[in-house]
Amino acid sequence: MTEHDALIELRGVGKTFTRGKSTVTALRDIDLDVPQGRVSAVIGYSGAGKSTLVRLINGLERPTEGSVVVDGKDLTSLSAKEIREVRSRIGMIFQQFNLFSSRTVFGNIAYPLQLAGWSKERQKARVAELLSFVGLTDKAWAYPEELSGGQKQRIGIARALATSPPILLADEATSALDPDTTQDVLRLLRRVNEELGVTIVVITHEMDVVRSLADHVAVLDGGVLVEHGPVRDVIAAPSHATTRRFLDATLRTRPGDGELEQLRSAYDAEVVTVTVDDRHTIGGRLSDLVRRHDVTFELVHGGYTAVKDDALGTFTVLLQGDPDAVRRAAADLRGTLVDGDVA
Amino acid sequence: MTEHDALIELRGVGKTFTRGKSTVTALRDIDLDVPQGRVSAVIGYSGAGKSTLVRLINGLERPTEGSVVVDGKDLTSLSAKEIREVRSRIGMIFQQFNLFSSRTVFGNIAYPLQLAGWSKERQKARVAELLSFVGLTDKAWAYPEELSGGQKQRIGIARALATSPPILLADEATSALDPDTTQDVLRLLRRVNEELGVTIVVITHEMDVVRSLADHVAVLDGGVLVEHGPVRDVIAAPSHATTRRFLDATLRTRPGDGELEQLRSAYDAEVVTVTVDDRHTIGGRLSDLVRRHDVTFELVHGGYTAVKDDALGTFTVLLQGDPDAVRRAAADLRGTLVDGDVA
Amino acid sequence: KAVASDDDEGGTQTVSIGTTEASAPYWKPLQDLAAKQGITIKVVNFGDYTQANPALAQKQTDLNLFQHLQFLATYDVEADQDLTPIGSTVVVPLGVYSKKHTALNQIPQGGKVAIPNDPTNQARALLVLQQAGLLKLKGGGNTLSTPKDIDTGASKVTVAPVDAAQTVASLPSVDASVINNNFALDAKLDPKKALFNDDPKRPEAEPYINAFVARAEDKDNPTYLKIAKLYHDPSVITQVEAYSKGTAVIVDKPRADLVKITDKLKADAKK
Amino acid sequence: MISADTAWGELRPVFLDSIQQTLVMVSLTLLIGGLLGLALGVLLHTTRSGGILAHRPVYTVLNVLVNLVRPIPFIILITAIGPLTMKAMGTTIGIKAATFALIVAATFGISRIVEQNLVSVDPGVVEAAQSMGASPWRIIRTVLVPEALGPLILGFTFAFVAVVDMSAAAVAINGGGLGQFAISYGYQRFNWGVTWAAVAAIVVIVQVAQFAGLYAARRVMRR
Amino acid sequence: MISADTAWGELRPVFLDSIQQTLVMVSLTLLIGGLLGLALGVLLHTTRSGGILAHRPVYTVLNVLVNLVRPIPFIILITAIGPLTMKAMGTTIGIKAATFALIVAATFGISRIVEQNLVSVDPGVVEAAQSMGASPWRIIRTVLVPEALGPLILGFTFAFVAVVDMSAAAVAINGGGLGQFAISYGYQRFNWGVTWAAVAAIVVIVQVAQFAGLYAARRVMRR
Ligand SMILES: Nc1ncnc2c1ncn2[C@@H]1O[C@H](COP(=O)(O)OP(=O)(O)OP(=O)(O)O)[C@@H](O)[C@H]1O
Ligand SMILES: Nc1ncnc2c1ncn2[C@@H]1O[C@H](COP(=O)(O)OP(=O)(O)OP(=O)(O)O)[C@@H](O)[C@H]1O
Ligand code: MET
Ligand SMILES: [Mg+2]
Ligand SMILES: [Mg+2]
Repeated sequence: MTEHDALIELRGVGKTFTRGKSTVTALRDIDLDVPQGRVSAVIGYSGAGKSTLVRLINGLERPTEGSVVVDGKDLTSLSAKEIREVRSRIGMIFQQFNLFSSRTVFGNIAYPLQLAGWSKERQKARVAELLSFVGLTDKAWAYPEELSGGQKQRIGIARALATSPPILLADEATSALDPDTTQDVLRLLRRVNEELGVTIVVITHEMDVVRSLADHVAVLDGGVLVEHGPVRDVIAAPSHATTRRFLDATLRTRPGDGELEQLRSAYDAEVVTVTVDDRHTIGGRLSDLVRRHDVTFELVHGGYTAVKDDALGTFTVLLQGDPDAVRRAAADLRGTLVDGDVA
Repeated sequence: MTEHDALIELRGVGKTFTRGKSTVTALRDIDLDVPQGRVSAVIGYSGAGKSTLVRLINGLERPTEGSVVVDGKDLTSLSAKEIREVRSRIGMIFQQFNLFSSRTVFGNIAYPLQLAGWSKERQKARVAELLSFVGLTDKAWAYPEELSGGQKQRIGIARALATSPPILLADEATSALDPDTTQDVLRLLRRVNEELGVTIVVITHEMDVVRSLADHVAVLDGGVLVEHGPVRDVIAAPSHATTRRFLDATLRTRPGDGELEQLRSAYDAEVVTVTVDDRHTIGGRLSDLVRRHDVTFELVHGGYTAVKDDALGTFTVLLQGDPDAVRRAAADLRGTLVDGDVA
Repeated sequence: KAVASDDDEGGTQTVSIGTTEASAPYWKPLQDLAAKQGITIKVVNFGDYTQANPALAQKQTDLNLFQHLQFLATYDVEADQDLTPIGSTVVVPLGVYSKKHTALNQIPQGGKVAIPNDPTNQARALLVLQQAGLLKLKGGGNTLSTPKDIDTGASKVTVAPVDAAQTVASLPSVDASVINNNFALDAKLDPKKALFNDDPKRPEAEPYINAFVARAEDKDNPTYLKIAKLYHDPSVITQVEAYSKGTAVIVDKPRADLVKITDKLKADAKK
Repeated sequence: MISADTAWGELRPVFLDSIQQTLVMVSLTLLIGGLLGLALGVLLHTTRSGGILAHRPVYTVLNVLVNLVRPIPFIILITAIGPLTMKAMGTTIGIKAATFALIVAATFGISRIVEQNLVSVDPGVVEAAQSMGASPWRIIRTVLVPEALGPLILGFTFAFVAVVDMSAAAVAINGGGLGQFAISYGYQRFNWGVTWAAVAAIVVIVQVAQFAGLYAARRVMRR
Repeated sequence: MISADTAWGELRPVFLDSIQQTLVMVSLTLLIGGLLGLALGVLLHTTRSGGILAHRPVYTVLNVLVNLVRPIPFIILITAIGPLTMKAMGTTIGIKAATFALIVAATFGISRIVEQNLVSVDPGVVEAAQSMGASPWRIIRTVLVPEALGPLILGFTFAFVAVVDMSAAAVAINGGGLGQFAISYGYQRFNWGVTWAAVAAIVVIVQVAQFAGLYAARRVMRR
């Protein structure tokens, strides 16, 4: 993908960690553009290099190969002062939170504001606002070790958002959160993206996060960028095996092979898995089939999944009845619905 | 719930943290039995007291009220030596991993084996086995700070399982893991539960984990135990508002109020949300409706969710056609399916 | 077995002697002479004046040679011991030196003078300064005076007690220092350029006679007495004089006299 | 314990003066030497490779300098820096000179204590500050030092005692204080009553300091 | 530098002996005092409230004891523990007695350094070990000390230098070593050539130790 308005550009980036004689290559020849004002998600298995990737973007790690360009500036060639300048415009939510243990919750969130030279009053107001947003107003004077895992993570989020930085890097920002709070955080991230035009890079292993938040998604596998594109496209038609396994495991849209076998033998029926989006409907089609072909159907797997602003459905349908009718009905179903596919 | 074979019993347990004049009550009057050989899940919002609860079970925290009985022994009345005895039979996966930074991955996993006095050879073999299970054989000689978040978590899991303790406490054991690895871990936990009869308490905010692993679920809300029972029952008929919100947010089985309004006005149709389990089918019912009442239906929300060994479905159905027919069809649908409910 | 006198199989005897100036040149001839008589002298060096007497009292050394009778008397009284002199050696003068002034009268009113801080040398230094007319001690002072006894109203200078060795190093900071002979020599100060010296030949110098000291029960030990005598062999005395640049006054008094002086000093100290 | 012939009545004002002198000497040393030592320790920590101000030449020079000065026996150090003391304080003897020497010694000693304590700060929080664009100086002031404050306080408490101990050696240059009192009036006169009175006073001061230090450290670390 | 009249030729064997004595004295002190100090420091850390061996009376006694002994000026300590030294070593002078006194002083000093360094161990890993049923002694040996090893090594390196410095004060009891050499042959005789030769030897020893310490600490902490 090449876009004209890429805010972050990685060109041939590689990162190898060395200790003594042993080396670990965390990233290999990554070319990636992060478009301005969009939410880009990075997914991949544990150890794929996701955290390393975002750490390169704010210069916490230096690439061993290639260049990282943020906002037109090549990080590897900047002076310490210039790097700080760039960093002050990048908020980062750390996977391990990295809260200051010597500061209260208030002090943690106020820290970036102090760096930015905000007045005491403005700091107070802003921290109060953020605390109320993450639901921890009553913890303002607690210290990090007095917080639960999810509370710590929320403080990390509030701290990263404090100065409303134009770029936000979120490394597994909702991993320790319950679903409700996750939704709140995702809504907030969406809002800052839409209202303030903040460019967001989220690392996540939760497809929910990708679906409800991201415009683009990049898939890392063993340090290599194996797939990259708009979320809808990637979800609807994953091109790489890893992406597919990843999606299947998360969305569980298609029954596994074992399950299919079981269904076929149990019901002696035609099994069709169809994917529908908002331009296609499944109910109308099924109603039709029932009327026109005199078959009975059963829904045995799947359902709707929300994808950012709309929904994507995958259903596995059993068709039963007269074999001929079933064959015709199946063909019909495949013909009318998007991505009809015999599972 | 009262069971005869409760391995862990909490009776009137309360826990209040005090610092100076400020106090935080993390748990309040908890009565809970954890049945032997089963998987019990604890869910609840961030800060609900889940971690505190399991920390009470292995005596890392002392209750400020009530008693914690493990295996017939009241922890609060045991000598230090006896507590150690109990603890050596409880494996714990920590939310923040708590890996020994001075030990390699190998050393971390071998630690409990050393405590248990295993021979060097047996240690080696066991660690190798665990490492291969968590997919980190090549990281045996790495130190924790060289690991990714998910890798750390997997080491924490391997360490807790090392001695095959009869009780396992897992505090958000898969929060940092990608879906594939999560599945592997869940499968493993299930195996140790089924094959070795290990009693497991999992804390999680991922309903997937509850569904695929747990027999019982306890719901904590603001330090209070608000619901407790077999997973199927709780999921199918959550009695407490928090449980419901929790389930909705995770499973997203029911459309939100806004969404419902939108559907109603957009389609001018009857909206019915039904829940089905393996004793009831939806396809056959819908086929029937179409034939008998001459209505068209549309599936607009929901789908199937796997629950441990079977599936539970929730579907939101729009019914369109002649008003009378629709009314009758809706009544029909509600009558035949479990938990039919007008949303 | 490093210390204590042992009669070896071969009939030789080892005598350990505590001192604070092990590197002084007279030890060599003394050891040589003793060796000829079958005595091995082992020199045990102490970094400050305070430890040598306790070591002797605890039988960790057999003799010591570093102190004058005044120091000995004070120790015996304060520590309730009965160490005793068995042979005299020298009296060395205590001098007033300066880097800023070349005559006593140049020392300004309110000037500052560094003096040794160990009690006996300190008292002696005060007496020297009194003799030099730089200060006045209440009641005339004695061998146990301390800076508290200075009649400040009637004195020209104030004193700063420092480590005996530091009296030299302090010269740039003060108008004058009262410096022990051995430190002055080590520091290459010319004793002849001293602004003032107390006179070792005056009877008032008696307390400052240096002596070999032994435990009371050893006061008649022939070997020890032999060593004390060997000190006055010309080969040793030559080195003593050379070391002191001729300022040391050799003293060879009978033991009874030394004991008498010491006893008197002890009686004074007890008051 | 105090022997009858010791004019304790006479010694008392000296004793009280000594206490005051010790307090002044030690406080000044800890204040100035503490700040300089903190600065030097922070530099040692931050300029070494991997530090936020990584700079090999500066690190090497500082490291060697500290190693050069620290092992010099205090009594020799006092004399060796005499000319410097003269310039700075106008004298090489007395409490002013002693304090100067103590400050020099404390600076170098404390720098190592500081270095030792900064090492245990979680690198993650330093990264967090860096990621927000904090300057190294800012990080030192607002992250490194506060995060290590607990151990640092214990370290300074340790240094307090070491300085008290060292100040005793300042007796050589008429440094004053309880050390001098103990040695001049006690030790050198074999008067154990006086010696122990002085030591007791020192112990009380140290107990108070240690108690305050532990208390502060626990407050700061909340454990 | 060495003045013409100093018989350097004569001094050389003394100098070499002194180096050896210093090495022996310091190594023994660090070994024995180090172990005892480690034990005492661990006890201070673990017996205080909240520690894994929390025990108020023991803690209070140890804490006060350390505060009692540490501030005693070394020269006075040497004399004060004379009877003990006599019992243990059969003498109160010479290198053996000096080493004994150094060990006593080092034990108490090091205990505070150890305490200070253990404080920064993440309580989470201690809990992890506890949750596996590890005994306190086991936790000390396999968790507390290893987790704090980096700072501990730096702490012991610090103590090394402090001991070298302290050993100079042992000159008062004919303690031997480079300190005595520097003071008796150099400082007290105003022979700066000898003084600096001794100091240079000390500095070399310290540089080597510090280098080794830093290297080991970095190896252990991998940063
Ligand atoms: N040591 C402590 N001191 C004070 N308050 C504490 C302490 N530990 C926990 N708490 C508080 O107790 C409550 C429960 O914490 P707990 O860690 O049990 O939550 P949790 O359910 O595990 O949450 P999460 O899902 O976010 O991990 C929280 O409000 C937390 O702030
Ligand atoms: N400092 C380091 N030294 C050596 N290897 C490292 C270091 N940091 C990361 N790695 C390795 O680099 C690889 C990528 O790590 P990274 O943290 O980027 O993974 P990740 O995709 O974020 O995984 P997770 O989802 O588990 O957090 C891993 O194999 C990890 O072990
Ligand atoms: N040799 C010294 C002197 O006579 C002895 C002082 S008393 C220990 O000055
Ligand atoms: Mg990561
Ligand atoms: Mg928790």
